[in-house]
Amino acid sequence: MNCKVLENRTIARGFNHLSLAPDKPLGPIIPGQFVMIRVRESMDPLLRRPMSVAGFKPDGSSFGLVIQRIGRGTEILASLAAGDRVDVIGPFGAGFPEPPGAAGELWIVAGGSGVAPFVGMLQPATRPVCRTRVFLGARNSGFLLCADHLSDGADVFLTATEDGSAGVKGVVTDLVERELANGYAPAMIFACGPAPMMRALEKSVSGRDVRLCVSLENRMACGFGACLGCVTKLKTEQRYVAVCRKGPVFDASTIQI
Amino acid sequence: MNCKVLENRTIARGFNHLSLAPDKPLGPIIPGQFVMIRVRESMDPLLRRPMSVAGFKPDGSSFGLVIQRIGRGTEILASLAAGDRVDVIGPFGAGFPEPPGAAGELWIVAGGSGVAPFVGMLQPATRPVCRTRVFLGARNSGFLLCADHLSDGADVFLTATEDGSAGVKGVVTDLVERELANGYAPAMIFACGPAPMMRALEKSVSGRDVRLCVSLENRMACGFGACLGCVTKLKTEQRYVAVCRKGPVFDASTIQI
Amino acid sequence: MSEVDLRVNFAGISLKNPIVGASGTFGYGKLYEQFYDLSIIGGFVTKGLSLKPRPGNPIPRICETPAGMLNAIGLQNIGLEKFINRKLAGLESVDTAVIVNFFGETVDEYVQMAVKLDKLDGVSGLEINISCPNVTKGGASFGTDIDTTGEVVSLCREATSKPLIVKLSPNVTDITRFARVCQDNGADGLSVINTLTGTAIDIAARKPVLANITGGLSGPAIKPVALRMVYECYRAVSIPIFGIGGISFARDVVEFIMAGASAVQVGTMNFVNPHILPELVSDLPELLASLKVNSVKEIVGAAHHD
Amino acid sequence: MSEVDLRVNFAGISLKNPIVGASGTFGYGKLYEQFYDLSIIGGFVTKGLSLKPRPGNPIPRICETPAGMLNAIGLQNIGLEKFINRKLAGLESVDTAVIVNFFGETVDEYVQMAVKLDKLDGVSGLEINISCPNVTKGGASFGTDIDTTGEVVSLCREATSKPLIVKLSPNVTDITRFARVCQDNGADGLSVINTLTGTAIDIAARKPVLANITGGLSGPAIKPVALRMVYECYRAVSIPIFGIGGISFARDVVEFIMAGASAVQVGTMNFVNPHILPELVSDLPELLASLKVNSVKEIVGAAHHD
Ligand SMILES: Cc1cc2nc3c(=O)[nH]c(=O)nc-3n(C[C@H](O)[C@H](O)[C@H](O)COP(=O)(O)OP(=O)(O)OC[C@H]3O[C@@H](n4cnc5c(N)ncnc54)[C@H](O)[C@@H]3O)c2cc1C
Ligand SMILES: Cc1cc2nc3c(=O)[nH]c(=O)nc-3n(C[C@H](O)[C@H](O)[C@H](O)COP(=O)(O)OP(=O)(O)OC[C@H]3O[C@@H](n4cnc5c(N)ncnc54)[C@H](O)[C@@H]3O)c2cc1C
Ligand SMILES: Cc1cc2nc3c(=O)[nH]c(=O)nc-3n(C[C@H](O)[C@H](O)[C@H](O)COP(=O)(O)O)c2cc1C
Ligand SMILES: Cc1cc2nc3c(=O)[nH]c(=O)nc-3n(C[C@H](O)[C@H](O)[C@H](O)COP(=O)(O)O)c2cc1C
Ligand code: FES
Ligand code: FES
Repeated sequence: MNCKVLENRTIARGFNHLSLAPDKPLGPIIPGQFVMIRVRESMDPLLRRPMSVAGFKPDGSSFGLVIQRIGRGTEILASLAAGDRVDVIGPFGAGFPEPPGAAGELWIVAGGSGVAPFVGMLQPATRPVCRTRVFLGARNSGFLLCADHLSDGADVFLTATEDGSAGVKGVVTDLVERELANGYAPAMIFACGPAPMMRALEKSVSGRDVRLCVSLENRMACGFGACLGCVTKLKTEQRYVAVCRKGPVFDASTIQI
Repeated sequence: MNCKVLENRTIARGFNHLSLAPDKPLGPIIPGQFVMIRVRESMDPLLRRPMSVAGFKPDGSSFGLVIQRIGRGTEILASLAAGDRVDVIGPFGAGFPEPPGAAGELWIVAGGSGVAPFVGMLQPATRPVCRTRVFLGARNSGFLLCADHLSDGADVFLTATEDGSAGVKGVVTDLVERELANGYAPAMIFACGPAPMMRALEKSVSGRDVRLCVSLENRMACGFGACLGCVTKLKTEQRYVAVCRKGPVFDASTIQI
Repeated sequence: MSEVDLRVNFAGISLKNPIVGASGTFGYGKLYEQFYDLSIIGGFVTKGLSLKPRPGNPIPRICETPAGMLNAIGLQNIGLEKFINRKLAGLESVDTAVIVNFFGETVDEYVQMAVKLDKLDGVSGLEINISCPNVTKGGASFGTDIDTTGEVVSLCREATSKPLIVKLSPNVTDITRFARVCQDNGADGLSVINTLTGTAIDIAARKPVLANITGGLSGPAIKPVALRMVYECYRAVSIPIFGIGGISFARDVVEFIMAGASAVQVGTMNFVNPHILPELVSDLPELLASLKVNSVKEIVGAAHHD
Repeated sequence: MSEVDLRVNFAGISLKNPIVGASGTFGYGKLYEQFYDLSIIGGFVTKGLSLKPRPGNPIPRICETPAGMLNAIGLQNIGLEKFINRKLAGLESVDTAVIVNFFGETVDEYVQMAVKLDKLDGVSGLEINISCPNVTKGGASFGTDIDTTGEVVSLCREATSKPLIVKLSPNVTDITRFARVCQDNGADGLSVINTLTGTAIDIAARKPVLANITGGLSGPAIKPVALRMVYECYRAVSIPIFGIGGISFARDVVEFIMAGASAVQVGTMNFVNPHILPELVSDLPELLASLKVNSVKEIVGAAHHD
């Protein structure tokens, strides 16, 4: 799928937001799905990079990406200019499950580029019918990515920064702990962010009647189930499953985070 | 040496003229010298591409290249836009020898991208003191590259095209044969172009008292004498010499073309 | 252009064209139906199968390298039984050659596999993977021991009348010795090459990137080595050869065929471009026509005639 | 940062840092003085020298490949005598280790070379290249025959008291056998690896691109294989190892050192970036400091401790 870069904005130090227009409109996207982007037409870097879809036009005419520059591939992608073309395949993966019905409450916990899947989820056209409480964490106020976007779509919007420059001082999982201690009881928690954040959440919900769904970022070669490189271990059986096909979102009770 | 692309013009189908400004001015350039350009910062394509310097500002603040798009590296180079940066090393090689003194006559024979070294040679600042007769050949009138430039610098300017759409119909070496037959006697001939052209010239001058100097385009890995990949065989001894260091211009009598 | 004849008879397997998906990069086939109709391609080789399902190695299993990648999947597969029941049936309607890649941990397991595979109608040919650890010989690879290679091939030969292809390891001093032993013991064809053993170090963690320490190097980086080995094997044996290693463009396919391959398998590049096989099938006739070639057959080994 | 200790004592050769130019990519050294002061780098290895000058192979000798290149220079060199008279003298003022790479066509030629080189003051160490054709054994490479390797090393050992390094061929099934034989026969160090044998086909001409048919693959493409072999050799022997193969960045240097190299040699990337050696020398301290490493010595083989 050939895409044209519509816009490339720096949204924080080391983070870019890319808007892409595919030549043929994308089919329906489930938040949590991702695309595989070819860095450039060269054998080095060779492999595509996986990136969550961060918001999309309901008609499939354009979609967004939030890119954290951590290495060579993401540096090159973040240097694309409006008008450049990139080769994208997908969307792949199962995405997040159905949110709770109108009676339940959904909590969304995001850190770093982990905001990406929720940008789409909280768009007017796709917003869950249930009450949503969004927890966004970052180093400082400058790194609360897509905050406007997420707060527009959320019923309750809470932030935590490590230096206290915005919201509560501390890590986002402390905020989750606090809200749980305050007696709020979500039906589901959707989380995307660094592994330590996910593990802290798993601990917080243990023993509670809440379904925690986490989005994993394993190394991927193909993104569509062919290489078996991206697997994660099931908790229940001695067996690996492909994150790109069965995930990237998993019920935290089924896999080893 | 980091260079900024000042301009990229298509000068014929499959041929581009690039103007480059090095960050630090180049030292003096001898026509026939070449640079080695890194296609891009990637391991694929890996090696630099050799390109003759096609004209230069006497102060070293900019220089030109005539690029024929024949493969992946030249395609990428020909797609550079004004403002882009490229990594260049050089100039390398010995270049063309001193042209004849005022009493002699210099013939210049060029085909295809072989015009490049002569663009610089015939600039007002570097033009030889002797009389120059320039022979330029191409498929048709659309491929007579840098013709204005060369004719401005030449005393006599002759062209040959295979379809007769400009100048004489035929190949450029026929024109050289004709002028020799007409009794014109150059002291030296400088030639750059496809191997068959060079070999035809060698035949034309054999038995005559004229020094033929040809510029070779051997495959090169380094461009500065380290790899010994670019060698050509001496006619006289059973020995190979590095084209990038001893050439790329050779007295045709010393090497096997 | 439409006149270029792409058909190949590979050791008794009819391929409508020489473009085949390589083992371990093509799952059990179906996966690629989301991208194209499988009947476009010459065929594919299944992920390496064993008697029992295998969980494979811990992660990290993959690592990008310059123009290549390392993998240490550890031969994860669903096992022969599930393959027959769940995958093979679904391929019946597909008009393409299905080659089953298989391995054992002992010589006996290889033979048991060959016996069972021999009976399967939907299977066009068998590819023996000898680049895997031999448990009875302390984990050294079958594919680097010449005697075990001969033994495995000859016993599998007795166990099946299907076309039998042996996939050779490139991690040997002289691949032609292995090629000859396979031919002498009844192999119908060779697959050249499997991955080169390599590693990468995680400098922050001060340990190898891959949980398995080493992995198999594949992709464009290995193409020159693969081409050399195909070239050497072509001179050493008369059975047909699948050329494998880093194939990315139609011109790579032609390089392998001229070096001596009768057909090719494409692995890693399926990950980079899942449409690559149909693209090669459609680019090949034009390229061959421009080289004044009328059929694939006529240029097999063309680089050897001087 | 300036506190990071880059010094290495490599088999008795003092290197002020572990960054050394590899044989065949560094001429006889002087060539790089147009780019930088040679005393910045740890040292360099000369183009492979023989008793008599050698013309080398016909062209084409080189060919680009994905993230690598093939070369079949054919050991063109000016011969030992011209090296001594014309090159070595000019290096006297340069404060860097000069290692001479040499080879013979017979075992006896190796020994004669070692005897002559032993006497030269400006030479810090000798590197035996065994990846070259053995004329008495029908042209097969010395470096793939374990007995000849042992013989060459032991006879050269008797002929010189200078540090003796053996450069191993990667085109073998088990490189550790060769590493051990070299150590057992008195080698002071190893260079791992030389080039992998490969080829490329000119599809228009229907023949190999290189006049020599095959060539040596070098560059980033081979890095994973080279790292694996260094890793294996480190476990097999106790003499120091030069890590060689595709080094392009300071992090590659650290990968090789952690895999078991005491120092590294950089080859092909000198062609792509003639300033690469000084750049590595200046990037390395910063990278090591960021990894909380105080000296090169302390991380040699670090990837093996678990
Ligand atoms: C399903 C999924 C969704 C993702 N969504 C996003 C997103 O929306 N925004 C974002 O910034 N990042 C996202 N990532 C992570 C992103 O893919 C990596 O940061 C990126 O591949 C790093 O490439 P690089 O070349 O810059 O780094 P390098 O370290 O040079 O990459 C080398 C190799 O390692 C792989 N790799 C390195 N880091 C990671 C990582 N953290 N996760 C997976 N593979 C890695 C690369 O893909 C490549 O193959 C996602 C990953 C997955 C699996
Ligand atoms: C001293 C010298 C001066 C040159 N000056 C010019 C010039 O002014 N304008 C111009 O258009 N071309 C010039 N060339 C030729 C130019 O270098 C090649 O056309 C170019 O390298 C091809 O690169 P590619 O990636 O497009 O082709 P590919 O075929 O993809 O290149 C593959 C490899 O082969 C080498 N190669 C391929 N063709 C040639 C060739 N004809 N000569 C040398 N190496 C080749 C490439 O450098 C590369 O290493 C010159 C060559 C030399 C040696
Ligand atoms: C992820 C991965 C898994 C592989 N699994 C197998 C396998 O199960 N059996 C096998 O014989 N080869 C396997 N291979 C090797 C490929 O079939 C092929 O021989 C090799 O990758 C070289 O081809 P390429 O460079 O086109 O990838 C695997 C390769 C990769 C990259
Ligand atoms: C053009 C060229 C010539 C070489 N000549 C020699 C040689 O004469 N002797 C030798 O031992 N190795 C020689 N080598 C091998 C290199 O020293 C080195 O081992 C190999 O290239 C791998 O390192 P690299 O990937 O950094 O290039 C040569 C390599 C190249 C590319
Ligand atoms: S990334 Fe290849 S199977 Fe998941
Ligand atoms: S190009 Fe390397 S020696 Fe001439």
